[in-house]
Amino acid sequence: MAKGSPAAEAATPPRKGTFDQEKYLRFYEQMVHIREFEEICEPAFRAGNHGIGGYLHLYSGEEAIAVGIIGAMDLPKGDCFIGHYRDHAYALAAGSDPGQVMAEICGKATGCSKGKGGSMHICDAERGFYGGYGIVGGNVPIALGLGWSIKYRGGDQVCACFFGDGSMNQGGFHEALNMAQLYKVPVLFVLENNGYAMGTSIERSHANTDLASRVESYNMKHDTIDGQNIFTVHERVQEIIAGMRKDPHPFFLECKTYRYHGHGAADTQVTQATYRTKEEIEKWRTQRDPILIAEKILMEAGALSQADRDRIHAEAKDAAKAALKFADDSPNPSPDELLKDVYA
Amino acid sequence: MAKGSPAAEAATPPRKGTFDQEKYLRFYEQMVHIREFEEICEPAFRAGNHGIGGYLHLYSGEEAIAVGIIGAMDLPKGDCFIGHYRDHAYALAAGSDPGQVMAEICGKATGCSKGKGGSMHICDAERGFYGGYGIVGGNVPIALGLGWSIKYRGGDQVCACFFGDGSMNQGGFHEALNMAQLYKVPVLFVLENNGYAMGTSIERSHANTDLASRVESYNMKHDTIDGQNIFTVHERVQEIIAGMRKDPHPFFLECKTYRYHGHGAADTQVTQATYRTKEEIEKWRTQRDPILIAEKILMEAGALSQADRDRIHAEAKDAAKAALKFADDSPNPSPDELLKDVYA
Amino acid sequence: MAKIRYTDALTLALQEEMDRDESVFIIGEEVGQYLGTLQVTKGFLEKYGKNRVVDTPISEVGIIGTGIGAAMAGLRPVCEMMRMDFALPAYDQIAQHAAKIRYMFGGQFKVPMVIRGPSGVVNQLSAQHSQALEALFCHCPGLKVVVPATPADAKGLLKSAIRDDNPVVVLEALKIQFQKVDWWEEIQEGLSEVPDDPDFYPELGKAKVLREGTDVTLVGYSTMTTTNLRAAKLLEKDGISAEVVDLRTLLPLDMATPLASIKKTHRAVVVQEQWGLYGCAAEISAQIAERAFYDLDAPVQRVTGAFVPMPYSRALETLAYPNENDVVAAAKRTLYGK
Amino acid sequence: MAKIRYTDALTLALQEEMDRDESVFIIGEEVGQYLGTLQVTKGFLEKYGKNRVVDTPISEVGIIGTGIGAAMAGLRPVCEMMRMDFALPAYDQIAQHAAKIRYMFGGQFKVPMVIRGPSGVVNQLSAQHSQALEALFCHCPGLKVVVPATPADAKGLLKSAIRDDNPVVVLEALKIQFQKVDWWEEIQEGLSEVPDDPDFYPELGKAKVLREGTDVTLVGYSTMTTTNLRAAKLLEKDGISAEVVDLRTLLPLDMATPLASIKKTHRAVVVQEQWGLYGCAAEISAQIAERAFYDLDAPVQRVTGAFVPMPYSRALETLAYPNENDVVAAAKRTLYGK
Ligand SMILES: Cc1ncc(C[n+]2csc(CCOP(=O)(O)OP(=O)(O)O)c2C)c(N)n1
Ligand SMILES: Cc1ncc(C[n+]2csc(CCOP(=O)(O)OP(=O)(O)O)c2C)c(N)n1
Ligand SMILES: [Mg+2]
Ligand SMILES: [Mg+2]
Repeated sequence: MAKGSPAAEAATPPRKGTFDQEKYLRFYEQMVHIREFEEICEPAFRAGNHGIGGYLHLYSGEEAIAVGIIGAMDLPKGDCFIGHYRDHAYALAAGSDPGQVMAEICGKATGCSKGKGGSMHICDAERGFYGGYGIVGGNVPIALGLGWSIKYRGGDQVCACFFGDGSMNQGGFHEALNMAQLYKVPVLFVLENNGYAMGTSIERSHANTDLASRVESYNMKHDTIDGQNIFTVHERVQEIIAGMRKDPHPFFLECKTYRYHGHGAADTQVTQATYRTKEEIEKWRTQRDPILIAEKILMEAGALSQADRDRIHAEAKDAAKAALKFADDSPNPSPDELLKDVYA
Repeated sequence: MAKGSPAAEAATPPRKGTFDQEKYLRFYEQMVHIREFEEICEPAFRAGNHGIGGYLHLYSGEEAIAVGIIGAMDLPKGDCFIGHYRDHAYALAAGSDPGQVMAEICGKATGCSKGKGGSMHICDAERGFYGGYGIVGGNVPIALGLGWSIKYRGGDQVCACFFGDGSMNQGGFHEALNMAQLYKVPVLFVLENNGYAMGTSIERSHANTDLASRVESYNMKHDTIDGQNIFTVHERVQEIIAGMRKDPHPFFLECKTYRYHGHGAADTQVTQATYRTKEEIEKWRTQRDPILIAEKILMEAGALSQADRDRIHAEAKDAAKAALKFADDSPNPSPDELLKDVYA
Repeated sequence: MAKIRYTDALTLALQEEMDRDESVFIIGEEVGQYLGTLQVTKGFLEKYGKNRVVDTPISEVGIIGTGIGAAMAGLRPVCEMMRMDFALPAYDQIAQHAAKIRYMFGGQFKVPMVIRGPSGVVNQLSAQHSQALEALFCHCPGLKVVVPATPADAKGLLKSAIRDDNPVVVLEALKIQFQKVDWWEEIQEGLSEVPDDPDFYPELGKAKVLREGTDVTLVGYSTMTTTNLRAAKLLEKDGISAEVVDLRTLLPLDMATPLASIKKTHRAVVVQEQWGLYGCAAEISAQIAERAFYDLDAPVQRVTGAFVPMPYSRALETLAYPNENDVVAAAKRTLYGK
Repeated sequence: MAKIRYTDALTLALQEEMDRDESVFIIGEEVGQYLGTLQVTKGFLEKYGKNRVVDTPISEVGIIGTGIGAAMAGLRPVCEMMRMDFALPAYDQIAQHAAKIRYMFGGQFKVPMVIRGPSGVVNQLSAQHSQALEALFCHCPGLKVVVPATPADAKGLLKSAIRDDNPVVVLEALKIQFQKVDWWEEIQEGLSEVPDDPDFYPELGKAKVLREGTDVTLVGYSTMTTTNLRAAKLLEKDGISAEVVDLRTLLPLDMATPLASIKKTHRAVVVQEQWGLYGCAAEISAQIAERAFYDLDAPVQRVTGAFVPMPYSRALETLAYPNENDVVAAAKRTLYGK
């Protein structure tokens, strides 16, 4: 039995049928690692002595999406993905080195973007991660191009594009979705609907709050799922991707989710109070947490023991600390880096 | 009986019930005047000696839309409208002086925009015409602002915004429509769906070819009507506007229509052949012409005699010639106009 | 005269103008319920209501479009960009529409709107969020571009912008917005002083000599004006008397003030925060050389940011950004050559 | 060497590169079935098929985004803007994404794409369609900006742009695209000559002296290079020997070539089609004065368009646009003062 609150238990439907225990254990582990990674970023930012500046957007609460979806991709085969600024988890889910990701967040020379990008601009070309972007909606037209290149070459790969609910109110999003459908490019558009764009709720910003239905405007296939349950996410995405490989087309997948932290580091308790209650956060944390939900299912299936659970959590904490230490021990970019990489 | 082709007769449903004969006769007259105005522009452009340059987008075939809709507005009360570059008819339908409109097209000092705007940038502030714009989709966000100002002041006026099917693939269009619905601004979005954006058909550019349905993405009320029948257009718009006055909200009205001429003066017979057939044009001209359709109904109702018809056409031809003569007789803008009107 | 911070000056300006004129309203992301991303509009929603403090979706094109249309219809919208960088998705509305409407319709319409928001390099926001984009707005006939460097101008020029009958872009210097009163006073006494008079609003397009000097003229705007004032202090220690000209408005551009100064000093340094090539300092440097050719005793020196997208790492960011030592060095080059 | 028109040179360049490299494709409005708005891609759809000649909706953000993503994934997209003015709705994709991706991801990606289209004032297209927007692209580190003035460069530089591993904006001079061979030859013999060699592509960032002279240097690019050549002929009649420097690429900017010329002539006129303030000529003028201060015998003269949105009426348009007489007058000012 999971150690989640009774509420979490109630909210998790009993799991029917068998599943690939090894895979889901790995997903579970990844989610825990991502959580601990994010949770160490926050105090490191506040401490002020790790080189972290700018904004800092944490993924805690949304882990099942990145893990379930990137885990369904065949990266060695050339599948690829692209994200927005809340992007640490995308890299970690793809197996990027946590030290390099943390070093990037700390602006170090050993960072995945050599310290030039920071938290918002993580990437990993080798693993098909085309980067995190800071302009809301800015990555969506680029995803269209990534998908186009697959179609151009006649491959059966797919591209996933992660973005938030706020992106759907950017004009470029709509241009891209229309073209994606028109050209039948294999892009999986993944809406991380966490209910808010910064301090603005869906209700206050979308005239139509059934966000997935908005892509009917493009005749695009779509679905809405519980983004908190890794089983739901992964299984549905596997189906979708299989369909996309057979017959290239875009797909719009809305994942309902929630972010635990403020929008970014500047979104304090005080500012958060202008748009959401502590109770709401608490409810999601205890009843809809992706890690607790997975834990419960895995334990019920006998795939995870309490001891394993504790070990995984401890290892994840250590890994996060090690990543931060790696970053701390890394040098700043050397001054001659300033003028490099402007042009190829 | 109208002198239209038998096909036109077949396509025009018999008119049931009574109607305001005087009003529709005026509309008919306006449509004929607009047609003759547009038809004289074309040879004047080719002649090359009237000062007409740039692009020249003619409205022939689409007259019932501008006339039926602007005719439903209460301009003295503060209703207003805004259009795209195919804009001569908007001004003429609102009662702007044809001489000033033609003078603008000819780049003369007496033009409605002092010769600084040209064919694409006709306007008439006094009559609530906020101008024609050359950037596809560029006028739509501005219409949102016009509507906003009505709401801001608590008035019951409405604003009409005219645009083509091509506009719907511009991102800004989507931002504006979402906000219009969110704020419930009284803007009537009028889609002139003439089947093509330049040489690109709807089918080749919209993943969803049912264009009006696309605004369900914004929960916006919408309707699709025959844009060739002035009775249909005007009656439907009267209803819509009455509703908007009572309870401010946006509305999306798709008017199916057709343009007879090339997209602009540069779209020759040769280039038109890449995207449409002569037969298609001919079919619309003979079977779906807004003037012929109105003529038939008015004649059947006894509101228009053959003699009146002929007189109206002759007068319209003369009026167009007079407008061109006025333009020809008008001076060029004086050199000191160059630097004026950049700033207020 | 009260001594206040730059950010409070912005708040005051908006408040006074909204109190004065019912046609002024604010529209933008998080300006209302969230109390403003930088709290500039804190308390506004409560005070002025939803009609005049308008929260929007993340739709910059829609925000600017609303502003243009409302302005044409006689209102005075103030469009807040959460950061000025986010004006770029709406650049077409600004450059092709707001700026040109008056001219292309032969003067039939006015577009009295303000587009304002924080601008410039600050705190490792990196490439997409850390730039000073004034050059893009300055190259648009029909716009005015305002770059306040001091609390007084943050208040005064924003008020002038709101009262102006043209589209005015106000780039607010985020790097110095939250500096305390002491910080300002340390650079120069009186620098944080802001006129109380709600009807005081300076004319747009007038530069100002903030510090008099005889040996070299330091020309700048926005954050670089404070940098220049600091540099002038450093130069003073070396016995060099620097005059500091704050341009305040880049469009219209008042060159008479810097040219008059240079007539006296015969030497000029032009300083700009943003990367150099094709930036605003180029226009200023060019005009100085073209118009004060016979006054100049040495080539104009330009001090600008590095020609790179802003790097994230503090170590690199610092290098990309001009500081008072760079200005001092440039001033000395005008005096002693390389 | 064949003598051909500018527009045919563009077609040739695209054709040769598409023949050479399968990863090159063209995407834009009306490039395929309609045979190209200006027929530059006439016959391409038939020859290369739908995959490589892609008609799009009127969605510039989508077009540029497709280009960026495809380029990151290793293709070589050529994004056609029907007119370069229409790049503005997509300005954010260009300036915030294409230009910055390489840097902000620490060099992990290349973005080898071309954004090209007709630019400049022509035939009463008026405010929203008649401008030369190069300054907006030049102010973006990470982009290259190419402004071919001659048929040879229209071919050569477009080829170089396609082969370049960076995002390159190519502004094609619509005003002279359709000029006949004779027109070119009349201005200067050999001006319409285009190398046949499909593997000839000049290095980006090299200016060229198109006509030698000793008294004054005329610096320009795009349409203004032909204007300068005409002006040089007129000046010759008055016994003034003008050297004409064609910049060819504005980013990177080769100042060595004009500076070397000015070292000889001691006088410079910088000419630009677009309105003046904060335009590219400002950077060039500033650099000349800063770097050739001791070479200059007279202030640099800038000749530019009027600072107004382009008016429609031919009578006003002509006044807004610089011509060879303006250049002649400016050259004389450098020689004889006002
Ligand atoms: C064009 C643009 N406008 C505004 C911003 C500022 N901004 C950054 S993130 C954000 C909220 C986005 O919310 P959402 O898309 O729902 O993603 P989430 O943060 O919830 O994951 C805003 C307003 C921006 N980066 N880009
Ligand atoms: C942003 C932008 N892209 C491209 C163009 C060029 N252009 C002008 S009109 C037009 C076709 C528009 O078609 P539609 O909206 O259907 O209106 P219609 O001409 O059919 O009335 C195009 C592509 C433009 N003016 N603006
Ligand atoms: Mg969100
Ligand atoms: Mg159309």
